[in-house]
Amino acid sequence: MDLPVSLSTGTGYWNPLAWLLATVIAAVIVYLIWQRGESGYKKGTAQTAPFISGNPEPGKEMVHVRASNLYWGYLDALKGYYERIVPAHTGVVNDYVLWYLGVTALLMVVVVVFI
Amino acid sequence: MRMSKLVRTGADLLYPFALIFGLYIILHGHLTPGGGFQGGAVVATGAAIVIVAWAYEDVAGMIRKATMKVQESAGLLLFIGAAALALGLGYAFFYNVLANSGSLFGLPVPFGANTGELNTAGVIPIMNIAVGIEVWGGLTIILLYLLSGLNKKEEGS
Amino acid sequence: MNGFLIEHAPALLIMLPLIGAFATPFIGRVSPRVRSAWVVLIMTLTTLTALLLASDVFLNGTQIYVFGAVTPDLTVPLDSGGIPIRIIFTVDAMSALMQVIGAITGFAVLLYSLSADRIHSGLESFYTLFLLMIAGIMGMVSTGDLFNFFVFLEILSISSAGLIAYRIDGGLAVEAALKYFVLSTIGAMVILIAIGIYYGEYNALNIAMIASRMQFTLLDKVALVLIIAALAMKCGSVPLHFWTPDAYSMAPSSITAMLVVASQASLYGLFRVVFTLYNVTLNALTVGWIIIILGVLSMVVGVTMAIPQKNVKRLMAYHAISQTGYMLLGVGVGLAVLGNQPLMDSFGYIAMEGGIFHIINHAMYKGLLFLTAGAIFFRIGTYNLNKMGGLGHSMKYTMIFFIIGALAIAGIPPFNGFASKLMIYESVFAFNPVLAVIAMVVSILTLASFVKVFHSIFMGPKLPEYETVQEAPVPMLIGMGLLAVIVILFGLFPQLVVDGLIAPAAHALTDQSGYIAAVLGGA
Amino acid sequence: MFWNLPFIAVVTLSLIGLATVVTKKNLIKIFLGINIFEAAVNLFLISLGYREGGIAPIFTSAPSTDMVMATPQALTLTSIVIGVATSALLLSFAVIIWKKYGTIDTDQIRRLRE
Repeated sequence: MDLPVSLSTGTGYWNPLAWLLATVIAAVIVYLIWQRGESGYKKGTAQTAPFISGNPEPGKEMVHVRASNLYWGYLDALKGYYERIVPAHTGVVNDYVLWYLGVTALLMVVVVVFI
Repeated sequence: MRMSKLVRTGADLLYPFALIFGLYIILHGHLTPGGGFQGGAVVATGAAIVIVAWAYEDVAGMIRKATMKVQESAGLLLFIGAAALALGLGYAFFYNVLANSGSLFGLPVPFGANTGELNTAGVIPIMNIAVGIEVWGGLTIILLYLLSGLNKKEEGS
Repeated sequence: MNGFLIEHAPALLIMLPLIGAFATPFIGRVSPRVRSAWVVLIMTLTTLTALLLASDVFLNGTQIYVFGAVTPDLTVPLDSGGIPIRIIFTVDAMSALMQVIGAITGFAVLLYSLSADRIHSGLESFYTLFLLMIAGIMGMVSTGDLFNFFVFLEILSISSAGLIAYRIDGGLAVEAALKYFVLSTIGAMVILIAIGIYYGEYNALNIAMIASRMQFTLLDKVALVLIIAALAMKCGSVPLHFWTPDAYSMAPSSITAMLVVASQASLYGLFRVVFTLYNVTLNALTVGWIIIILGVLSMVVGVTMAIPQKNVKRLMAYHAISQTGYMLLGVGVGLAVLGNQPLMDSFGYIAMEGGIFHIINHAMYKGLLFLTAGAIFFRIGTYNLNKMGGLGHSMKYTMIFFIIGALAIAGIPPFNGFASKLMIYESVFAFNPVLAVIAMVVSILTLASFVKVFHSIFMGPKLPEYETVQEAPVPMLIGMGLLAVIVILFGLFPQLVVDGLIAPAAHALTDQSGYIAAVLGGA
Repeated sequence: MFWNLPFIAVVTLSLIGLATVVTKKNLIKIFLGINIFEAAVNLFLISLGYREGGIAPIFTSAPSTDMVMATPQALTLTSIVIGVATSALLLSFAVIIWKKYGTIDTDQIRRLRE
């Protein structure tokens, strides 16, 4: 094939089609291994029902983990950072203009005074 | 809210003069300072005087939003059309095809001190007229919308 | 006929949307169906013109269009004393690339919007403003005249502000539009001051003319800072990003996808000023580091602010800020080594190509993501992630498009985001390893954030309140599919895109003398 | 010094305008600040166009020599037109916010934040 299929990145190269081929081969291997697993598994019987220590299965809306419960640990670990950065987004338009003018002034000092 | 009778009569009297003066500025845009935007703004000021002196409900029947909208779009289309005319004749976009052509606004500009010849400058007067129509409609409709919005609030609060 | 079209394509690119916009109120009186057909016709013609012009520019080099001249290539009138006084459009490879981005995104968004925004009233004004937005973007990226750039910037701001406020939404959308517009008006006025400084100094408004006379005096430094700060604010880089999440989240989804392109037009303006107007006269290292720092701040703050968001569009808006950081980083690295030819050859051009490639990739996958968010909103009526769940059962195609977009933005092969990010990582690593590490960490956090979004929207059992939810309508799916196909194709054949579109754009951006010669003639 | 007077006025006006935008909490006052800033920019452009001894480029009843180039005036006019559109849009936003929120105090107009 004459098409330049691999992307040269200065120090290396990247060939998406080769990657795709490798992925497909890996998927086929995974499928073959999966196929060799236990197949005597009957749907609709007690075999597929969830076992929660004998308790009844909760309703569908109870099972779903909602968005605000995700990444609790991450947010808790970076609490100090978030406590500073989130209140900076005050929602007051005066503050936003002030940020803009402040950054302009800072850049002015850097560019005009120091070079 | 209506103003006193004196103000209302004064506004009615001023309206035609503002209209004429605005149209004069629009038409002479290529000869004297001024042009489409300024003239259109003067005309819209005439409408503004009437709107302020009378109440919105009184004026709404006289100066209608739908008409002004049509006027605004028509002015803009005329402007782009005048610019695109050159494209149809094989010149660059916005080229002044009518200047010195002898037809509409097509006389050559007289040299030296003179009193100004209205029938010159090609597509520039046409664009001035287009902009004048557009600004007239646009500014009036802005005033009408702002006024109608405020009225509803007063009823609600 | 073809020659006529190509010769006048730069003018047609703004003429067609303008005629379409101003005629829409008249045509809308006939019937909504005719109006939709009219808008689609105009947008199709604009897209075709942009593609035709781009193919010509990539084959034959920079194209000039002089407004109001006898012929479109008469740049310097005989009686003007050697100054190009007319408004000139200078379409080089970079401009053509941005036009293609604007045209393709605009076309996909329009198809999507035909069914997504059908429920609203006042659609004549909606499509008028939409076409004005297209005209503004096209004008901004093609113009070779600084004041003209300001005019198109304002056309774009005014129409965008009107469209952001379009869905009033209890005043929330108006609040977002107000913040956007106050900031953007002040920014535009500051840009006008800078333009006035150039005019006072060099007696010219033409970019090529000013570039050929550029001295980099004290006043030029002041003007440079004013323009960098204003355009960095317009493209939403931290710490000037505050309007972005508000405006992106409250606009209709179709418009949000266009706003992405609009902010990239500002990014283009920033690059154009830095590379074409100043080029090597400025202190490349300092200004390059300023842009790199803005980029790194945008990447980090954008992605960390995105993770705790509850509103899906607000979350995506913060990711848009974060991705803008990659573009600033890539091009900033290119700027920092500008003038140093060995370093430029070893990694500078690759970094710039990565940054510019990321612009087009970002427009495609971020547009796709905003459109999927809009499709979900269209069906369930909320953007709140806490209220969503289990939609993968009923909206399978939307889910597939979302996966494509999410994997692309997170830089997972084989989608297009990976290709451009890889170029940025490797070239930036050669410049400064710390920056590359930050870029990779941000990419991982992006993936984490989108896993959260994917889980909360599509995964889980089918919720009882969304029992009757159906797949999005076909026109919306076509709009999303168009962008998704481009995302996949760009991911599978990145080198073709880089060789064909990106490398010429990057070289056109750095080639100041070529730009000047194209306008003024000679060298 | 005297010839720099317009530019001193420009700087003063822009500072007044920007200070109004930053410090005032009333939306209408913020818009007025923006308008003052726009006026400062327009004054800047128009002062750039001043040439000593030049006359206005109007063909009627004037000698056709030493006319100034009208570019800064054209720029200013365009900027004024854009300013009118900007003010109109901002004021209509204020009207809608007043209708929906019942206030034009920027400290109250912050339902979108974080």
